[in-house]
Amino acid sequence: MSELFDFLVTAIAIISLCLGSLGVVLGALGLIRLGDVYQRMHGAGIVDTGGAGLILFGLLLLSPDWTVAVRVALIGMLIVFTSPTATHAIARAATLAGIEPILARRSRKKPQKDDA
Amino acid sequence: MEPQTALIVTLAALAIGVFFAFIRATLGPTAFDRVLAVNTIGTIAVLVISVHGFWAGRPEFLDIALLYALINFIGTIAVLKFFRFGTLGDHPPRHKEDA
Amino acid sequence: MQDDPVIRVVTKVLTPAIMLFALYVQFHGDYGPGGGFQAGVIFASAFILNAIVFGMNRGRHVWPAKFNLQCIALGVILYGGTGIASLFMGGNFLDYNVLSNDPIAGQHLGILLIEFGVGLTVASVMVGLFFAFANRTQHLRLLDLPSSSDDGTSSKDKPKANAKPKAKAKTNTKTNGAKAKQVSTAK
Amino acid sequence: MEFWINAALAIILTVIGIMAVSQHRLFAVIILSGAYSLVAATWFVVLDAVDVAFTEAAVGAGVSTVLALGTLSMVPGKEKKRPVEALPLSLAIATGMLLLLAVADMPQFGSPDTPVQQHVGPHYITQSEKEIGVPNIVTSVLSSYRGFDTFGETAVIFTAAIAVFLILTGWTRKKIITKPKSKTKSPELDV
Repeated sequence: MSELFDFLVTAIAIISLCLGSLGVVLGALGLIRLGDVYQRMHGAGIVDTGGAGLILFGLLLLSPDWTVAVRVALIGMLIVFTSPTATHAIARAATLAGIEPILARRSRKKPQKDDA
Repeated sequence: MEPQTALIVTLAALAIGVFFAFIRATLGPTAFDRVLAVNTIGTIAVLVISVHGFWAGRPEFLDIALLYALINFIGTIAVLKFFRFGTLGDHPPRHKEDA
Repeated sequence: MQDDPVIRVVTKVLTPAIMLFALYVQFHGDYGPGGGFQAGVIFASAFILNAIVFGMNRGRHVWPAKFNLQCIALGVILYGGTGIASLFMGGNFLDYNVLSNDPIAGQHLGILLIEFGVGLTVASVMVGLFFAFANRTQHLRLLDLPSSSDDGTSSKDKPKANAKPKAKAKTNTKTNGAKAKQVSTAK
Repeated sequence: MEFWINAALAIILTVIGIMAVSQHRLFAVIILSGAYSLVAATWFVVLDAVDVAFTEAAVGAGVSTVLALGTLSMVPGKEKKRPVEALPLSLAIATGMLLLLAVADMPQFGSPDTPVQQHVGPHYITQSEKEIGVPNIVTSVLSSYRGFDTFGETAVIFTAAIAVFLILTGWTRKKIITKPKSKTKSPELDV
């Protein structure tokens, strides 16, 4: 019974590791292809939550004893705390520096430069 | 598909992630793209150290990963404060060039 | 940075966690990586983060200048004191075997004390250095000294968009306006 | 596999170093030095030197970047252009050549039969558990076998800090504050 349990745990860990690495690659790709600072933050967000979250969850399942698991959980908690705050700080600094987000083109005319 | 190969696959994916983020860091038109890219490189560095620790069977590396996640946050906040106020202190900088 | 509520709240939550991590690194030095020096730097980074986010005066209020200098000396005194204590107990300088009844316990106690001394010194040095550097502008203002090249007036009319290369993206025309306003108000 | 990781990190390290040297905007130089410390810390992790990686990450990437940023507001943003004089350049290249010559006959990296490994090292490694009982040999050597030396290092950090404060906070300058500007007590010791 416990042998099956171990197999299941490693299987889930491997799946979450692969999904996490996929998340990191997609997030980093989003960082490149998206058009504006504010859109690229979505890419950075995917790397932080999707990529880091799943990879650390996989490591959590693979960790041999509880001391290692506690450290992995601490890293995950710290990333959950700091990364969104850093991205928020960047967004705030960008808006205060006056960088305009590219709004939806289709719904209304882009605001002319002179009346911006 | 044992854990070791999954860890190596993750390391490879993280390397690709660092490469993409590095491209954005060099290309980024505004300075905030660069700060965002460097922040993402920091997070991926944390993941690289953790996964390498697990792959090499040495769990002490997790302390370094935890420390680096911390340093990454403090560095980003310091850079952003420097961008906005030109100085880390309270008063505007004496030297006005392109602070 | 002080006016941004999100960063203030997260810093308030994070600072105790950073200090706890620093103490963990300090006393974990016997079994894993870490020790006095690294713990001191992490402890100092908690104060530096606090000073950056909440402003220099609040930061200086948390760890006053006088106490900061005393802590630098205190760390070295703690280290030397342990050595002198082992002298009094019959061993030679900095020989921890005599510090308590059996040698191994003496060694543990001795290493714990001097690592704490090193951590205290390094933490207060780093915090002192940060305040000495970042507070320079305020200090010069009080001493009313012209800083090295006080040509504030000449560069007022051509503020740069940002420190990075001069790629003039189309959104940056607005940045110049905003930057100019910001520079003048900050003066 | 290990060799390729080391080679890749070495190349990245040199590239960042060259970029940092050729850069003239001081802000970019500070960020590049932070990146340099990150890559060096990662390399120490790969080389299994855990304590050194810890210190490098904490000091190199963390505190020194913030301290340098703290000073950047006092200096102009760009490094002044200085012509490259012939004499210092040739001296630097000569010393570089000498060092490369010396590196040639150093023992192979990490080979056990060098005099350094034979002299005191084995005693520490074998006796450390019995004599000091601290599992982490690095800490036991650093603070117990070599305690007096670490005491010297702490004293060095102490004197360096006092020197910086003496210079920066103007204890040496004659007092210029005639009437206190702000209502609060004029901080005669504004560290």
